[in-house]
Amino acid sequence: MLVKVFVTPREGILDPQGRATEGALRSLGFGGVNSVRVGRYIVLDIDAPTKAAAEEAAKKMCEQLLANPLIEDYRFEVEGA
Amino acid sequence: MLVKVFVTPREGILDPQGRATEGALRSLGFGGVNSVRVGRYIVLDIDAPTKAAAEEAAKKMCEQLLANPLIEDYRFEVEGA
Amino acid sequence: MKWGVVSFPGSLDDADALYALREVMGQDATRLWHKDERLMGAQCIILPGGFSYGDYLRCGAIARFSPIMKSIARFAADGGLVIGTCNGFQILCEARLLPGVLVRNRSLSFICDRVIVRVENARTPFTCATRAGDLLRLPIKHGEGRYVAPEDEIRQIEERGQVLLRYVDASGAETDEANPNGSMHAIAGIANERFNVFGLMPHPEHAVEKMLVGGDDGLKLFHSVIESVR
Amino acid sequence: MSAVSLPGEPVVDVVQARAHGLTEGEYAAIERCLGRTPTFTELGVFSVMWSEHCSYKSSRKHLRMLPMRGPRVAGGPGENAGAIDIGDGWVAVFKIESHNHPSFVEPYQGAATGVGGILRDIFTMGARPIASMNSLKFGSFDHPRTRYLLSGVVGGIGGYGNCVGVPTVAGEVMFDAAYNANILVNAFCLGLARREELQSARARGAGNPVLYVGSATGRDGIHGASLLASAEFDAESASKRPTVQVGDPFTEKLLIEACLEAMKTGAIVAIQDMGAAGLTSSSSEMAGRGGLGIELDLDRVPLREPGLTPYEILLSESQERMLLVAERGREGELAAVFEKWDLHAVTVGRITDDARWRALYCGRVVADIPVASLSDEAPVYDRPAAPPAMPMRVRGTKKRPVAPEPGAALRALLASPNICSRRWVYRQYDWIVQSNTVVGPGSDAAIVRIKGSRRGLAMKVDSNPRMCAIDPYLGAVATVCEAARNVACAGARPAGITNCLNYGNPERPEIMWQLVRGIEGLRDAAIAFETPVISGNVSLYNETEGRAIPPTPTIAMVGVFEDVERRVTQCFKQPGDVILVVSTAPPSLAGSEFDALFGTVAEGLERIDLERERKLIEGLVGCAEGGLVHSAHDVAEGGFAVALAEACFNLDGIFGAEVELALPLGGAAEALFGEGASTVIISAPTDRIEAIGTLFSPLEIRPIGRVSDRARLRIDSLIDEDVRGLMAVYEEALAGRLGAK
Ligand SMILES: Nc1ncnc2c1ncn2[C@@H]1O[C@H](COP(=O)(O)OP(=O)(O)O)[C@@H](O)[C@H]1O
Ligand SMILES: [Mg+2]
Repeated sequence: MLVKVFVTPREGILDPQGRATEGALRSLGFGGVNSVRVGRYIVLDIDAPTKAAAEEAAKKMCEQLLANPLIEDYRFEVEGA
Repeated sequence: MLVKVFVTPREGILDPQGRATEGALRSLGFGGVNSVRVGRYIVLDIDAPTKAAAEEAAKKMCEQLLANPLIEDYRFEVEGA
Repeated sequence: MKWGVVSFPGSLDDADALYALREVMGQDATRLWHKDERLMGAQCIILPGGFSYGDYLRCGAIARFSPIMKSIARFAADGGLVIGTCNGFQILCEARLLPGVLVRNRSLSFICDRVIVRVENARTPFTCATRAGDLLRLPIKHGEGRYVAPEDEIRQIEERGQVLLRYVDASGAETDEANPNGSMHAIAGIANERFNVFGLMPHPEHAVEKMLVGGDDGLKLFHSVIESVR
Repeated sequence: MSAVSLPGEPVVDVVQARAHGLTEGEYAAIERCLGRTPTFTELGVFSVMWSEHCSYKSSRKHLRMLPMRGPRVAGGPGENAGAIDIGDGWVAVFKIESHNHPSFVEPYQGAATGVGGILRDIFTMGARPIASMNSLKFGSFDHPRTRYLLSGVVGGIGGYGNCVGVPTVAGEVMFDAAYNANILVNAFCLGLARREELQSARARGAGNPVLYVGSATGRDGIHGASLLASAEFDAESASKRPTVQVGDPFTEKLLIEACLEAMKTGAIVAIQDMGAAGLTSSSSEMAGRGGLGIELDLDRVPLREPGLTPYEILLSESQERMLLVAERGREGELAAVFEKWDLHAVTVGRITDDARWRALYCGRVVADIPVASLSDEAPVYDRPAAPPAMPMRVRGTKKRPVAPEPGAALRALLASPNICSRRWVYRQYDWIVQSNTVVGPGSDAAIVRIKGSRRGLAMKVDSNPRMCAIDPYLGAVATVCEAARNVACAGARPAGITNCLNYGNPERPEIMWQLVRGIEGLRDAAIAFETPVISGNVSLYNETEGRAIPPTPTIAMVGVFEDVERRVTQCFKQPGDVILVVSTAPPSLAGSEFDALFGTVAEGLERIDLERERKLIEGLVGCAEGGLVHSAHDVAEGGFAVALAEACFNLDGIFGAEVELALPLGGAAEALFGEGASTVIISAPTDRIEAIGTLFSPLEIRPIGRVSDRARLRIDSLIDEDVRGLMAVYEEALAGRLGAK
């Protein structure tokens, strides 16, 4: 099954990369950019008997490895099968 | 409007980060992990008169800055308004 | 005394730490392999700098799960001395053996330079051979050394005197320019609540010989540990 | 035995050969040495092995004139990198290589994989890489792409080098409009080995297994966009072919440790990295050197994705891969070492005694070629060379007809991207790791110590395209002189050279002439300094829309210290010291940074008297060994005034200089800002003047002033500047222009 994980910097936690990207976009002449947050997008192909099982596994993976709860929020979607 | 950009390593391009994450998940005892690709997830809040305009802008931003067309593919979704 | 230096895949400064301890300070130091769980009777364990697992995903996030880390967590829980420099610091944070986390430098680029740090708390096993207020000139080399933690946590850390080293300028003053990576409160090194686990971004193991670019101010930190143990 | 094309593969004929970049003559030669039409796979193999990049067909004849042997040379010519004996049983293995085009296409990955490639050339020799340098040429600073390329390249060099734990200790950066459409990225690496531990890439022992270790093979860097058009069968796989290779420094680090450990078992007979033309070149070259044959079983090659054709497997340039020949029966021993480092060694073939290079795929022989025809018998050309009607000049746009007054000119030069501090660059490189760096970036040459010995090495990479543009011979000589001088100023005795020859299209007689004259200059200077050229690399076709880069031979010089405590650095240390100048010839504004900035009409170059250059080097080394001087600094870009200012920039306490040159008002520019000549600025206690003089004789040493503790730099009544002000200009120029902190 296809698991898509979205990891984003916690609200309130500084996001230098986002700020730099914002600046770069402005200097490229893009107007009306209010905010930019840069996070990670992780696509996993895993075997799981059921969607529920896949979600179970994805949650564990995020909590243990894929995201750092101190500074990051995560969200995931399970597709297919 | 909210623009969500998903940047992933191009098909056929080496993804060392994905490989390392895959290995780590295995050694953490997660079975049945077939593949992992690690990319970037960028969330922008931009002003745009219409959804079409926002999409127009998002495409430009991806091509000019947010993704490296030589080694990355990108996809985006526009929400709100 | 007996030291243990851990080698993870991608560790770089492990060899340098071993060289500093053995050849320069005449200490008894062994290399600890990440797949191993034995700590070989080490009295102080060093998690070295480098790019464990390529620093992929997040610095230290993968190394944290190595077999040896279980033993080290137990060792620390029993009050054993643990020092993490640079990547080692990042690993200790990821492993929650130290509060907070290290993120991309403010400049977003890797920085290799010599900085000045001020000793904030000299009543710890890692700083007892120094005096509070002492200035040390130490090398840094990292892309992700910006220390961040929730404000309330930082406040507690400060109150308990867990901040051991702070970036300052040549006059000993805290200035924005003197803070190379934008760390909160200019924090360069912190200890845990029990003061037996110490993490710092500067590299004392690269500051043990006058002849080399790093100078030798790092010796003071190693000597502190040696004194505290005897 | 004959070989077969696979179903669906394009027909092989002259047209297909041309699409592969082979000439009709070359195609005929291929048919001759096979006695038949090549299979599609064989055609691909020949096309890469006979390419300029792999075969050196345009330069080989001329490279033979370089002095490659000498008492210190401990191996090299013919191997992956050269080695010189540095005493106490140690050898230094080093080489420089270009990664120009990939870095122009994708600066970060291009530069990163360039570093990775040169590292493998070094540790494949059995040497642990201990220091890196790089030479970078970008377009004019104001060119729209320059900043992007600069930060990408510097980021890539740091990203890779820092992660493998090899310090980047020196380099050079130049900006010039001549490189707008073709930047240069030359990467140098030096490794250390015990003499008896040197490894070879010469296959031995028919029946010995061939092992593959490292990253799996993907479709990276397979050549020939042109040919793909003609090959429908892989139009689809072609679309999957990345045009850019991504480096994995983490795997490289594991390879370094694992290979060095595996070598200690003694079970490795031969080993070579898979560089250009990957599996094909490494396998055929190892077999070729041993006069043996090799058979590859392509079904066993680890693949990153399914469905690669034999053609793709053989031509892939995926990074971080090594090929080695093991002693029969000891594969297990080696596999165990690699497993320890989470790497898998796979047996993909064996050495044969029939001197043929054979590739099998699904039970079919897809290539069967005489080994020699892939290496030694590759074509060699003696291309016509002729000087151009008019010498080409690299020129800055004429800013003003007349230069500003000396003080302003000095400040302008110190702020020039070609002269100002490179701190913004080397701050992004780890120059500390491995605990050997005695002098890092920011001085004339970098210095590393050799652990467990008193010895040390000094190294510097230099180039001088502007002089080469005026006179490719003198320019090359001057470049070697500068590199030697940088090393000798540090107090080390120049011991060996590696070089990277960056030129345009050799099929044009004037480019070929530049190349030949450049090699002649390198030869003459190398002979004069008794510094053998132990390795190198040639990068041709550096041109865009018919406009070639200026001839750019990049020279890396390595010098040896018997006692590294005898080192010298470039900045003043003692107020009251006398400032001495030693020079081999009068300076000239031709091709100088001053010329580029202010567009003065510069005359031709002074001829270079190599005997006097040798004396200068001898004198510098003598002064260091005798501990006679407090500082020595080479006069390079920006001339005397800039070098004098740099000597005042001592980070642990700024000094000043009081200098009397008795220059004529007006025509002082030559003396203050001229380049070309070999000139050094020395500071020493007054009572040493005589001793120093004898060491340099017959060169004359000129006392021109004193080091002062007042932070002012004064030359006659022409220049009187505050050193801190100058230093601020020098330090902040690059970061300032890049809008970074
Ligand atoms: N790309 C680079 N990487 C590392 N160090 C560099 C680089 N470019 C310049 N440097 C350092 O900056 C200093 C000045 O460089 P350069 O002008 O080439 O020296 P020189 O004038 O003696 O030839 C040297 O110490 C050199 O090693
Ligand atoms: Mg130079």
